[in-house]
Amino acid sequence: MLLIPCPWCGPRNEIEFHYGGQAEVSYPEDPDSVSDVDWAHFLFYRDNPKGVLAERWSHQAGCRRWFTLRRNTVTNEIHVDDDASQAGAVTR
Amino acid sequence: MSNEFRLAGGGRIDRGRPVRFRFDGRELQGYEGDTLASALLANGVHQVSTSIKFGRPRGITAAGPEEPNALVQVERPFPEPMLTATTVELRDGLEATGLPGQGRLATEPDPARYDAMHAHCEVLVVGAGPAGLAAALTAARSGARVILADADTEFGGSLLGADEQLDRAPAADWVARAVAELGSCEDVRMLSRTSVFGHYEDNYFVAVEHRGDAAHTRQRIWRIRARQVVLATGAHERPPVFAGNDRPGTMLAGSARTYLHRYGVLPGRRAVVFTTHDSAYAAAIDLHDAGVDIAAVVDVRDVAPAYWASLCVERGITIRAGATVVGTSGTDRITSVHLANVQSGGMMSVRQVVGCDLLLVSGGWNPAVHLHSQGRGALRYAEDVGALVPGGGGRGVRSAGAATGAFTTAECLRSGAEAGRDATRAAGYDAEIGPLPTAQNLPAPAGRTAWLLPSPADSAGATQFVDLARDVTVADIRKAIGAGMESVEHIKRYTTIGTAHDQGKTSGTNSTGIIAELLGRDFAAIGTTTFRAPYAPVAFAALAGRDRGDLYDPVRVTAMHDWHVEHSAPFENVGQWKRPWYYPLPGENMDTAVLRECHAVRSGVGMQDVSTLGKIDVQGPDAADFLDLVYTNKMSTLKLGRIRYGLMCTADGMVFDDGTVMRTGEQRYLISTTSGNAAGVLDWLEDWLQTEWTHLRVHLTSVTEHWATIALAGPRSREVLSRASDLDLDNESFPFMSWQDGIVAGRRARVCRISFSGELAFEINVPRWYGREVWEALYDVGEPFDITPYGTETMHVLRAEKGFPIVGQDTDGTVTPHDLGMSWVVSKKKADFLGKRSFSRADTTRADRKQLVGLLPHDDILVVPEGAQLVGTEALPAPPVPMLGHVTSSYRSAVLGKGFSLALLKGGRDRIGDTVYSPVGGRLVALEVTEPVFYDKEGARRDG
Amino acid sequence: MAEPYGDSPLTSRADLLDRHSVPGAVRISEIPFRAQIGLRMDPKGAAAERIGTAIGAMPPNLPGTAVRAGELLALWLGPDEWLLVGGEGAAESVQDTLATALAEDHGSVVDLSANRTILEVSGPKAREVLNKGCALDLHPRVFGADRCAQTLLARAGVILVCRDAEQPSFWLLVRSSFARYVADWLIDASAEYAS
Amino acid sequence: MTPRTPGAELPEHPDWLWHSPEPKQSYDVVIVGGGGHGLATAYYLAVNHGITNVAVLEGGWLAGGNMARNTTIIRSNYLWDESAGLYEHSLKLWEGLEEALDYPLLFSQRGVLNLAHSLQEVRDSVRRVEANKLNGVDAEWLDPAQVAEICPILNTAEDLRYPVLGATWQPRAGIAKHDHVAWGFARELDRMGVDLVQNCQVTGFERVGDRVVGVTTTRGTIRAGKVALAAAGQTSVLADELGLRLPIQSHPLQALVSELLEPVHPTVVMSNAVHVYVSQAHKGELVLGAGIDSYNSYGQRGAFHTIEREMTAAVELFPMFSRAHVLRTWAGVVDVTPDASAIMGLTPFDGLYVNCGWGTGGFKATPGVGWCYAHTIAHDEPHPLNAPFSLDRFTTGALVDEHGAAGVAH
Ligand SMILES: Cc1cc2nc3c(=O)[nH]c(=O)nc-3n(C[C@H](O)[C@H](O)[C@H](O)COP(=O)(O)OP(=O)(O)OC[C@H]3O[C@@H](n4cnc5c(N)ncnc54)[C@H](O)[C@@H]3O)c2cc1C
Ligand SMILES: NC(=O)c1ccc[n+]([C@@H]2O[C@H](COP(=O)([O-])OP(=O)(O)OC[C@H]3O[C@@H](n4cnc5c(N)ncnc54)[C@H](O)[C@@H]3O)[C@@H](O)[C@H]2O)c1
Ligand SMILES: Cc1cc2nc3c(=O)[nH]c(=O)nc-3n(C[C@H](O)[C@H](O)[C@H](O)COP(=O)(O)O)c2cc1C
Ligand SMILES: [Zn+2]
Repeated sequence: MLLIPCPWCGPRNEIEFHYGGQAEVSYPEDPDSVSDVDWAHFLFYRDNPKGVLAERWSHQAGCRRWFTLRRNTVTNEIHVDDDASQAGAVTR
Repeated sequence: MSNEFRLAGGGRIDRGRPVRFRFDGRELQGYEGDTLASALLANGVHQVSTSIKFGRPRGITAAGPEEPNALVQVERPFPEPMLTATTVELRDGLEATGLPGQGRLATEPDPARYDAMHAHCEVLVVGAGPAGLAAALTAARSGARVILADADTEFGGSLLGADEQLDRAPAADWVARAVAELGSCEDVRMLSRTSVFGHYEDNYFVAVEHRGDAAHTRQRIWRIRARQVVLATGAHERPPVFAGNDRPGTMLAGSARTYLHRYGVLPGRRAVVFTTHDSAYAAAIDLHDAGVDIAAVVDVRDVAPAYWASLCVERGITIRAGATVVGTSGTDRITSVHLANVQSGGMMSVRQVVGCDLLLVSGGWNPAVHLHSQGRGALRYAEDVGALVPGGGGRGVRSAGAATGAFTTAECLRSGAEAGRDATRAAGYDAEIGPLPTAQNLPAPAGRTAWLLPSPADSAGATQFVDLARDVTVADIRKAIGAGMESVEHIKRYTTIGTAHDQGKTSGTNSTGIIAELLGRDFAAIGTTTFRAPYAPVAFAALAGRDRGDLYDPVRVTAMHDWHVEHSAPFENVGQWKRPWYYPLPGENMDTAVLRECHAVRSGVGMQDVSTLGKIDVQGPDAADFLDLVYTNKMSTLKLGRIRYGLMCTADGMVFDDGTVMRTGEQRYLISTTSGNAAGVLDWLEDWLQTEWTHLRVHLTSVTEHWATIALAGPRSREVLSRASDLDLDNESFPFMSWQDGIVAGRRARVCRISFSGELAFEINVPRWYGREVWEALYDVGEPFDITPYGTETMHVLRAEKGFPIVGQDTDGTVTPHDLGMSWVVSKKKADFLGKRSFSRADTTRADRKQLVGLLPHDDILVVPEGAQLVGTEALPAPPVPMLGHVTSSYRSAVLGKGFSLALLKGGRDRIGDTVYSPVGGRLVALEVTEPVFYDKEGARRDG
Repeated sequence: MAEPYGDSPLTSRADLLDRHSVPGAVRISEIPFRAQIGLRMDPKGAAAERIGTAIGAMPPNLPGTAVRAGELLALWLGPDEWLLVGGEGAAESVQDTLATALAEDHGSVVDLSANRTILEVSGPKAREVLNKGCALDLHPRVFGADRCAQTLLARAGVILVCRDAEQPSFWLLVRSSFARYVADWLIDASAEYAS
Repeated sequence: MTPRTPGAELPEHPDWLWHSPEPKQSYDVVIVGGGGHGLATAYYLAVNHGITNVAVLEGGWLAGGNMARNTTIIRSNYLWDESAGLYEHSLKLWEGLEEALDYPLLFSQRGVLNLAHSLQEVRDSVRRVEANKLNGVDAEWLDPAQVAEICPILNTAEDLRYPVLGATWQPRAGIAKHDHVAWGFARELDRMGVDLVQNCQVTGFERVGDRVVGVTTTRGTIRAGKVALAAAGQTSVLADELGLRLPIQSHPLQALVSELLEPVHPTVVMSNAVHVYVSQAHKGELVLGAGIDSYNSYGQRGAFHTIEREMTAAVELFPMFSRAHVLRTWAGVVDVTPDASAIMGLTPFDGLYVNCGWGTGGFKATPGVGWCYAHTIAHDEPHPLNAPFSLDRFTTGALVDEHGAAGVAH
């Protein structure tokens, strides 16, 4: 049961959250001009590193806000940004 | 002959409270405070069961959860499989039998209750021996919140099973004082009988509290989140591995001490003590002083430890240094041990047989590093301990006491206090180590690690048991290595070593040592198998807790639920919701009830509870733009007061949800979702809004449960509603796909003209607390029209007759709006919307995609089962048979007078008019492919 | 005057809750029909000031807190989201006040009065009962009076408000369809104190 | 007390299994990953294609990945033709595998029940059964009474929160002893001269242009005519070395066992809706699993609430399990694809082949994978059975979506 730091509500148990996978995958500016291959990458391909991953979580059972955090996928250690204002910033 | 091995005094049992119990059919007696094992020993019973593979007699070897041998099945008060006699508390009426391998589950329902409790603390201390108590006291005195958990029935740990002095008084006195002080601290929670069995991320620990069969809650799972943790879990004594080491009567030396001091039991009359370690001498001395004849202390080391040797000499106890046990005799119980001298080269000389009924053994101690390791803490092989000790690396977790390889009480107290202080400080509290009790000045115990002991009679090791629980011997390890295995993990799996109930608590270190020795490698190079939760077995039911029966998952009900129950509706589970399925009248089955309900809606009027549909309030200057992005069709052009059907796709172009969109204000909409997907849609929309289209000023609010919603459907619905409402309901003033606010049955309501049945229909929304009242009022005013409540089944038939697909039933995540024949709902004008780009991928543009069509069986009375497959030929070829699609919805239609279906069919729209076939009940039936709309194709009926 | 109401989600459980409350340990009861208004707005915007003035106190900006504003209790639900709880029948006037104060600024005011009902759990064992299903640290130092949180109780989402830390008393705002489940769960979790 | 000896009825392992050779400098084929798939592939390369100058490189101990930690369910009743083709081929191979390997695999065709708990699950189940029959896969739809007959300890009461409305039944499905399978392959491979190199972690690739010609490892560089990836949950890490992105995500999947119990559970029961699956292994332990943990992880461990929820479902469905004990929990690292189907075939690099994405259900495919992957490697072209499982389906959109319809994952 990870203890996930919601930038708003503070640390809460993992079960209150919804995992959203890799962060910073943005919707193509103009999908129509994107090749089939690139579109497939947007839809289906996500980083899967063994190590630190910047990922999206939503505090589903709490404030319902999405946020980004960095977590080590081997140790589950969460790297909370020193800059608190950054933590609240949302990216896809 | 009861309790002939029980001393007249001493121990922590309550002699005033005798307890009767049965073991293997024998009526026996013990005392409150006994374990089943101590009571059996008091009655002279050593053999508890036979072994799993070889059927050899097996006895009690330990006094705690590390017991590998003494497995019992509890029969009463309630059957429970595979417990260790050493951890079963003696209770009046307890019945148990010895268990030779496999446990037995009860066939009757378990009457007990189980639950869970969350707890938080600054410092969690696991284990309440001297180290744990010292840690807890240090932390508690700082004012920090402390949880102290111990698996045992009493706090004190090893101190309860020894006769050590603290502050020149029995150690138990200090324990009592420590416990009293802790008990007086407001923020200290003391959990005895609580085994901490799992260590998870961020100091999340799970424990099981055994509250007893009589308690309201038999077992409770504690879910503990701790800032800092001290693991003071002690150590398990390690049995040496020698020929015949499994004979009942063979017991860990420290455990024998525990039986003596804690339970007032003499585990035998004449004992041989066999050791590689100093700690066994204390057992020899204590047992001697209690009246046991110590036939010899056999020490594999060339020189006996001076301090202990002198105590033995004082008592006339013979020490055989440089000797080893090479075999044992006895059938149900050990009768003698065979000794030999060991020369340094391993050569044997001078053999001797010594009669005894007890063989006490010690091969040193294994620190209980399980919880430390579960939390990814590193382990290090400590040469002097001959076992793994914590090697750092835990986050906010410290070990103390014997768990670190500290084996004197003084050291344990000090390391516990230090760990307690450091943990408390790390948790942000001021802590100092207070005065600690003075322990006796005993020499630090030392030992020699000896993995493989020589045994001329059994040089292969066939009777040298490493894992008693799994009957694994040195010979088995040799065989695994002989088969080519070198990894401890392979050898574990080949031999099953360490995989029993005890998870190798007494065998793990030995097996690594033996493997290392056989392979000629270092212990550290071989390492250990992985420590995994649970530390000790936990009952399934304890983990299931309160989430059972009706509480297994929330039952969600609407405002009208009780009315449906009163009108005998069976319910369909839709997600967590209960929805009325149909309303059978006396004598009706589902088919006849549904036909009647359908008929009522098509020819008169019906009413349905549709409160479960998801409803989301969408507000903001950019609400229209947002909806244009998430629906396939255009919503921004929707006029105030009007309603539009909408479809949502995921970005891969597959249908995700559908519903209606009402424009309720200049910048405000109310959208509906399918019942099962309401939360999913809201999350999905929030996701895009918050993380992608952050420039859009839109707020989403779920209002699903604010409203109760009643559908009135059928040609006479207008008449019914007009009798209960002030609204002008004719087609001009209240056209199809519009909404109005008005009064219905005396309550303010929002009425929509939408129809899922194709008939004239209204949906009436009132705040939930008026739901039942308005429902009943409509039912009453509808009475003259024979108003008929209908359930989800009828709703499905009616919508299928109209060819309206249900997301999730007529789609399966591989279906586009075009496949559904709903291109009309896919905007060609909008620059973009979710799913659009995917419609131009190679696979989504294929002409032979599966498309939604209707099917009419040639045989009028047939209703093809939902899920039936479709093929193109009149006769079935040999498999694999090419399949064309499948039936997604299928019902008997009251208006058609026959069965009909919806199906997804390859190139379906081009096949309209063709015949396809479906295997049904062993034959192939012919079906005509039709348009998916079966009824009122022109849509004339919706206006009444 | 408040309108007469129909059935609250727990009308049919009222007796049961009463019977299963354990004097001296835990009391569970429904507080039905309270006005509950959802408010969304930019807390830094001008509208926030106007709303603060209109209702008598600024809706709290500190996560997890509740503020009493006149007759209202304003619960922080998210960085731009609040739930205002008022007396029976107040929904309309509260909405009007908020909508007027919001004026043309981006924000939303939604009547959610029937969306949730309120369960009050009080008594010396209240915290313990709640902690059987709620993972939050409810120690008075951590979750004192006027703390609120959206979280889980067993398998249901709830808004938990500490009304009184000394004489422990909590509100659970529960969605209507889950109310019976939560009530049944509380009854089950309190049963041990009756024996 | 009659001594029961549940251990004794199990077959003894052979006295010889495999060597631990030093890796040679070069091989015709190097297989990365010594799990079931890697071993089976090497086996069929040798047996079907006569290629034996092969090394299987295993970073840790042989078959210590998901092969050592799966719940051993074998079935072929998948929905789509593509899946049914591959899994049924595999099941047929299972039926002759014990003999082929001359090793007791404890392959037990005790049948698998997939429960349906909602009307939609009933529809999906019937759909799958009908498709299975037409694909030549044995399958039946059973009503609750028939389910109870096959598995009497299952709670088929109507008042269950999510009652059992029926089940699909595949009689030829079952379980096998995972370790024995790996060791059976390994023994044959060792006999045929294939090098099984353990503690040999592949760290990168040797390339000439777009051709992969070898691997770098913790035991030196090894040249190879062809390199075949069979690294399950670790595949992304390897592919990253080549800048090759794959549509897989690695998640923890947990399992657990009880103590040894007298035989109570005659078959295999899987429930997707309440998320639990259970069988009783030969020694007598109940083996249970559930769904993946939500987030990516290479940690070989999961969260405890997953286990607690799984126990809730287990006790609801099998009230008798109430006082059984959890003895051990563990997790593997499973490679999950967007459509819950595997990826097997060619890559943009010459001489590099990929097999991954088996997620929570690749044990049953072990011999089938070996057969098809060996063909793909030997002929530089996919076998017809694995052609639909190419990487480019994600570009064209021709997914083999086993989520919605087939539901059950394992
Ligand atoms: C808990 C659990 C339950 C499951 N239940 C079932 C089930 O009931 N039925 C079913 O069909 N399937 C099941 N599965 C899935 C199944 O186990 C896997 O799909 C299958 O084992 C994967 O193939 P494999 O055996 O080759 O993988 P693995 O055994 O994981 O093999 C991959 C090997 O590659 C090695 N490796 C990785 N990287 C490198 C490198 N760089 N260099 C060298 N070696 C490397 C790894 O160490 C590993 O040994 C389950 C999985 C888990 C975790
Ligand atoms: N003479 C020797 O060689 C020798 C060897 C070992 C220990 N000892 C003595 O034993 C004592 C060790 O003190 P200590 O405090 O380190 O250990 P301890 O053995 O006194 O106490 C450990 C306590 O931890 C509990 N425990 C262990 N695992 C647990 C779990 N997972 N959950 C809940 N409870 C758990 C046990 O029930 C036990 O009460 C000292 O007095 C020491 O002298 C002596
Ligand atoms: C089918 C199966 C049955 C198992 N039975 C047992 C068992 O009876 N006892 C046991 O301790 N472990 C058992 N295990 C689990 C292994 O001990 C081990 O946990 C698993 O292989 C994962 O390895 P690891 O825990 O070393 O990482 C079993 C595993 C599987 C896959
Ligand atoms: Zn939050």
